[in-house]
Amino acid sequence: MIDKTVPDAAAAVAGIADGSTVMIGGFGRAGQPVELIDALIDQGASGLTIVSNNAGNGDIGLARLLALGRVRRVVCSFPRQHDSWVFDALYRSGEIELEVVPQGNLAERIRAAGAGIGAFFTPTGVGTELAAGKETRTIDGREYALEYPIHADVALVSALKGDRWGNLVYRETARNFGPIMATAAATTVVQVDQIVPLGSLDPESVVTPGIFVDRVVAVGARAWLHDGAFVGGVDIEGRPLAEASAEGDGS
Amino acid sequence: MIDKTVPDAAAAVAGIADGSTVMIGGFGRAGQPVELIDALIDQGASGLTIVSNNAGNGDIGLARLLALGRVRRVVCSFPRQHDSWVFDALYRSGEIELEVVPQGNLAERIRAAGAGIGAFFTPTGVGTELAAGKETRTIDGREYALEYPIHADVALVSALKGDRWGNLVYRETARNFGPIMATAAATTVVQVDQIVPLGSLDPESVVTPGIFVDRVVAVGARAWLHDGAFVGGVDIEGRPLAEASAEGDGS
Amino acid sequence: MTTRITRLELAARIAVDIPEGSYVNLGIGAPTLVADYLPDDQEIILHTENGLLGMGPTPVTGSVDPDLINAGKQPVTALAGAAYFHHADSFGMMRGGHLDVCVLGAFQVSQSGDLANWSTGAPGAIPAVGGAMDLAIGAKSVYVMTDLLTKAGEPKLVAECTYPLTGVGCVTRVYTDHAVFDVVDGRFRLREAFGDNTPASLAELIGLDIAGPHPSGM
Amino acid sequence: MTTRITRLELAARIAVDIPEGSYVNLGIGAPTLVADYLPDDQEIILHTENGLLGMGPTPVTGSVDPDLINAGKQPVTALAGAAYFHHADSFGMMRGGHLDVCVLGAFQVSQSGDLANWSTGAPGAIPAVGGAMDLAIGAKSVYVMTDLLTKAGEPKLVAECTYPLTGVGCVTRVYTDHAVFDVVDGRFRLREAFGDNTPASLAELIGLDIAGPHPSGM
Repeated sequence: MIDKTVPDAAAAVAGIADGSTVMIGGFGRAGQPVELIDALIDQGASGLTIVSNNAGNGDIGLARLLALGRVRRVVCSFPRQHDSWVFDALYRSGEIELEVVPQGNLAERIRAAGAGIGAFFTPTGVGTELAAGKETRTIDGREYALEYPIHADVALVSALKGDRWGNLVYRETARNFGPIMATAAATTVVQVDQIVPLGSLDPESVVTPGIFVDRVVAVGARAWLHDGAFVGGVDIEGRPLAEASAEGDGS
Repeated sequence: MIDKTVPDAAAAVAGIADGSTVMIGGFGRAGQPVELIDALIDQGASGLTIVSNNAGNGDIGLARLLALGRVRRVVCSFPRQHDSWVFDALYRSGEIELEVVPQGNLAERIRAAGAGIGAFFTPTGVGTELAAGKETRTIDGREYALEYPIHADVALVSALKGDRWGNLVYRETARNFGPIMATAAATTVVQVDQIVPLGSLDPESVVTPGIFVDRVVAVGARAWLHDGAFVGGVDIEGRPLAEASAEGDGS
Repeated sequence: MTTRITRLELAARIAVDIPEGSYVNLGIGAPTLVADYLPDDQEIILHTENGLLGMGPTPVTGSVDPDLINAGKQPVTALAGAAYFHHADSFGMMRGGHLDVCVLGAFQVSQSGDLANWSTGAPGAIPAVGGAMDLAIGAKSVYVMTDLLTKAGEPKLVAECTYPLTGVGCVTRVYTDHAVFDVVDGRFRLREAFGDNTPASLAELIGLDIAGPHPSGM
Repeated sequence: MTTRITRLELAARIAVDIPEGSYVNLGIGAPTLVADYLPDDQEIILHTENGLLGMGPTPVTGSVDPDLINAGKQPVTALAGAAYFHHADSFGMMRGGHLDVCVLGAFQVSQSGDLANWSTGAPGAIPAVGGAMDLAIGAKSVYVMTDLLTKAGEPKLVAECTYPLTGVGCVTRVYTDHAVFDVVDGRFRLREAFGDNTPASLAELIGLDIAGPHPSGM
C-alpha cells in the first residue's frame, strides 16, 4: 500500500540538507505552508536557497528563518513589502543574496523545471534591467529573452485536502504556486487541512496528481472553515475578528 | 450579458476562412468534436492546415474533410492507422503535406502558443530524424532541440459541459488536447453535451476558463450517459452494443 | 492652472472605454478604482494574476476569506462563473495575449510606449518587480492611469524614460488627469482633452509635440 | 537451440522488477501485458499519456466507456485515486522525469542505449511517431521488452541501430526472451540469462561482447 502521509510536520521536513534549494508556496498568506515553515525552522537546515514569491513578512515564518541566518539566497519576485524588515536589513548589510524574477517568469521557470523544458524564450522583462545580460532573440517580430528552469531539492506546499497517494486539491487563490512547485522539486512536502480516503477526491478535479508528491501531513482545519464550508469571522490573516481588533491591527 | 452560446454547429463554425489553420481536439474517439467537424465539412472552407493528433479514420469526420480535398497540410503525431486510408492515399500521391511531431512536442508547442512562449528547448526527439535541421543546445549536460509554438486561427474542441461565459469541464481522457488547443487559437469553438447555467460549474474544477473560448454549442448528450452518469452499453466508438454487433464490427 | 479631473473621475473615464465582455486586469493601486465604475448592468470579467478570473467586489467584514485575495493581497470575492488556476496558467494567460485590457500605474511613459513603473532606480533601493513586467506585456491593450505631472511638476509623459523600464513599447494609451493620449507611431496623440486643456497647453506641460486627435475621434 | 521464454513469461519477469509505489507507463503492444502480472496486493500506479494516472484494467463488455481509453485507444478503467489531466501536463510529467518506469517495445537497441522502435525507415512508409519519442526519454528507467532476435534471426541488440532512432542513449535495461541486459557504459551487461543461455551463447547470438553480471547480482 502506498502511504505518503506522515504523522507530523517534523516528520514531513525531516532530512532537508544544509545548502538545499527550498521552494515555498503561497502568495501573501494564501497557500503559505505555515506549519511546514515552522517545522523547517525547528529542523535546523542552513545555507538554504529559498524560492518563493515574497521574502518574508513580520518576524514569523519565512522572515524568522531569514532572521536566524539560515538562508543564503532568495529567488523571488517581490521581496520588498511594508513588513519585510528582516529581509531588508539582511539585504542591505549584504548578508543575503537576491535574485529578483518577474512573477510570470518565476512561475514559468518553475513549471519548466517540472516539465523537463531546458530553457524557453519569454517576452517578459525584455529590454529591462532584469533581462540584462540574458540571451535575446527576435522571433516572428517580437523580442524574447532566454530563461532557464528553476529546480529545487524540496518544495513546501499547502493544499486543502490530500489522500494517501498524494493527490491534492487546493482552495481558491491559495492554489497559486503550489501545483507548479510540486512538480519542480526532488521531494515535495505538502501540508493539508485534512487527509481524505483514497477515492474521495474527484479524479476530474485533482489539481496535483500524487506523482508529484512525496509526503503529506494533516495540520488541521482553519478557524474560518467548518467541515469545509466557509464561515468567515476572521481577518485577511485568518485571525478571529475579535482577537484582531483587540490587538489593534486588523490589516 | 456575455453569451458565447450559439444555436447550432453551423453557426459555431461560421466564418472559417479558406487557408485557415484549424486545430481539432481529441485522441481517438475521445474528445473528438464530431459535430463541429461535420459542420466544417458543410461550411466549405478549403486549403486548410489541420493540427490534430491523428489524420482521420475511416471515411467520416476528418477523413472525409481530407477526401473532399479541403486540407492542404496536416500537423500531427500519428497519421498512420489501420483505417487511415484516406490520408495514406493523399500522402502517397503527394496531394497533402505532412509534418510529423512527437506527441509531447506537439502538445507543448500548442501550449507555448497559448502561453506566449516564443520557443523552447525540448529533449524529445533530439538525435532523431524528426529533429533533423533543428537548432540544438546542451544545457546542464543534456541535449535539447528548439521547438516553436503552433498557433491556429480556429480550434474545434469537445467538452462535457460549458456555460455562457465559455467555462468548460471535460470528461475522463476526453480532456486530452482540448484545454491547450483552446488557448492557442484566435477563435475557439467548443461543442458540449450540455450548456449549464452560469455558476453551476465549480470554479475549483473548471478546466478551461471562458477567456479562452469564443463560441459554445450544445450538441446533446451521448447514448452512454444519462443525466451525466455513465450507463454503458456501447462499444469504444459509442455505438450501442446490439447495433455494433449487428454490423459485425465491434472494434 | 489648467483643468485636472480627480482620481475618481479618471477611474470613471477609463471604465467608459472598457466594453462589455472584456477580460481586464486592474493593477495594484489607483487602477483598482476602475472596478467601482464598471457598469453594474454589464458583464466585464476581472482577472487577478494570483489565479482567478471572475473576481468580485471586496467582501463585507466578517466574510473576509483569507484564501481569496487579489494581487494586492486584499480580500475579494468570486462571481458566479469564476475559475481558479495556478500561477503558471495565470501568467500564461497574460503573456499569451488573452486579456483585453490591463490598467497600470506609471512613474513614466515614453512616447514610444515604454513604461517605467516598478523602480525609482534610487541607490540602495531593494528591487521588487512582482507581476509588473508581466502585466506590461499582458494584454491586447495596455492602459496607463496616471497624473500628467509629478507632485513636483515634472512631466510623467516623456521623450525617453529615465527610470528603469518595466516594458518596452508596451503602452497603448495613457489616461491622465489632464487628457487621454494614444501612443501611436512614436508620439503621444491626443484622444481627449479635459476641460480647458488644449493640444498646445498639454504640449507645453510635457515639453513634447503632441499629435492631434484622429479625425474620426477614434 | 537455446532456451527462450514466452512473451507472457517475459511480461511476468518484468513485473517482478517493478516495486510497489512505482509510477509506470506501459507502451502500446507487448508491454501492456506486464499489467496482468503486477501483483494484486501491491499498488503500482499506471500512467497513460493521453491523460490519466491510476489506470485500471479493461472493463467488461457493456461497461466500455468511450471517454476512457489508453494510449492504444483501447477501453480501460480508472482506479480510486486516479487523476485526469490534459496532454501538455501529461507529457510534461514524462519529460520532467516523474515516472519511475516506462516499458517499451523495440526494433533495435544499441549498446549505447539508443532505441529504434517507431519506423522501419522503409521507402514510402508514412512516418507516424505518436508518443514513442516522449516515452523513450520519459521515465527514470526505460525498459525495453523485445525478442533478442527478429523472426529472420537477426539480432535486435546491436552495436549501432540501423533503423531510424526514437531516442539516443535512453535505454536503461533490455528484457529479451533469452536474457535480461543492463545498458552500462556503452555495453550490454548480462543481468540474468534464462535457461541454458550463457554469456558466450548470448554474445554469439548478437555478435557483440557482453559484460558479465555485476558481482552483487544487481
